[in-house]
Amino acid sequence: MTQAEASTSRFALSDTAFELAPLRAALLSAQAGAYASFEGWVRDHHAGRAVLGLRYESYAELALSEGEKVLAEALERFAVVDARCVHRVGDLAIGELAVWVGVSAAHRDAAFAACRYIIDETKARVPIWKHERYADGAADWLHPELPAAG
Amino acid sequence: MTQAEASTSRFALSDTAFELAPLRAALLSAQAGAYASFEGWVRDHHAGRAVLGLRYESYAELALSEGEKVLAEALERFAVVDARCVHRVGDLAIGELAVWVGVSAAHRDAAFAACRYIIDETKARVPIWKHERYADGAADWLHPELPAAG
Amino acid sequence: MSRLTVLYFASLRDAAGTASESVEADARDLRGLYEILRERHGFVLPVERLRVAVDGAFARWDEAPRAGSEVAFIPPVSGG
Amino acid sequence: MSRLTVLYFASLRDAAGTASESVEADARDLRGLYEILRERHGFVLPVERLRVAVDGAFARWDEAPRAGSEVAFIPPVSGG
Repeated sequence: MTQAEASTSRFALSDTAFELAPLRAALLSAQAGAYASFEGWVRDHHAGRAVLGLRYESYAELALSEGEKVLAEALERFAVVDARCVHRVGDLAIGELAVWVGVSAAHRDAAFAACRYIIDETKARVPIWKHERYADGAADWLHPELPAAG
Repeated sequence: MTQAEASTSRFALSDTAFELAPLRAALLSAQAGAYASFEGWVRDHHAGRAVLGLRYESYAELALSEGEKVLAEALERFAVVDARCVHRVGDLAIGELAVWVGVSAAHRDAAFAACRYIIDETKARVPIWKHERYADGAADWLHPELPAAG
Repeated sequence: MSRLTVLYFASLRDAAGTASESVEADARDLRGLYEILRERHGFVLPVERLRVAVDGAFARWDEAPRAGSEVAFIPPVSGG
Repeated sequence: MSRLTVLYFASLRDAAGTASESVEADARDLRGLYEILRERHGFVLPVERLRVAVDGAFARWDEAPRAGSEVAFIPPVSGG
């Protein structure tokens, strides 16, 4: 993700670790009294199995357009000032940041609701897949029957 | 707020601007897959009036104990890993950070719910008062009939 | 009669012109103490909109004032 | 018969052993195309659990395969 891409789109994919401070700063606004954010971190366990690390793969073209759609829907449904989402792709270690959502709004109801909407819809619709490596030597693509609870 | 205070208590008051990165970093955990945070920023308007800036005053002794109680309740009610809250006191300009809440959890339901609980209860119960200065020259303490919507 | 310290915050402090004062509390309970001080300082807020704390912990309005204690009247809060 | 490109992701790519291939699509619709490729590569996922995209946009399973288009079969996603 380059700075230019970040400034022209609300949803981005990043194949390297990214800084949160500039993403948050881009949402600062004198009209906004509330800011809600969500981060997904790589956990050391999943469904009872010890996880060593994971890889995210995306269908980038469709992920970017579907992600933008999710953000546009959030801006339309909730009284927010602005919102952004960045999702990592590639190899991630335990504890690494996998996804970040930030929303600014006049009031906290809208900030929380939009933030929740964006992470829920991103997990449910945006073509990104998680490949987990387990401590027992196995590795698997996650293709949940229903959107993941994490 | 000193580092020592921050590490031994979950709720803190700060009479100067504070850095978010170390607060967030203190909540990082290999067991946590979700992190929700909320920030309150000083808005340029309130109830239709232009706001120039504000001051937060607290009854520090009671604010700290009541704030800790709110955080302890959140940890008991929701399946979270850890949670923190820092509230500014003193003079703040438009756009400045007034309050920060951070919550880490295995799953996002608990992270969002606990984050919301902490900011709602803090606004409703912790003895901190906002004094707003308006563009029309007036200034007022806010003593809401009901907890503020912001 | 018991001498105690009263703390004022926010609009109560502005109205009282002081953040704290030492008072002779000749009231049966904390509610009565507030009514006396409300009349003295012209506080606008009725007791129903306040909470009361004694020595740094929330207390009940029907508690008797204790000599040497620190009583705080807590106007509706507006943090966040 | 129309020649088009098929993209595979995640477990479908592992099963197919390739991220994309050029195929002769002699199927009436995209559902039929998937069933042919499922049999060829031994895909485990039934069509009901997939979505389909054509040229970078979600499409309907009853659309006819278009020559020169890029068709992607989207397994259940697991981002976040």
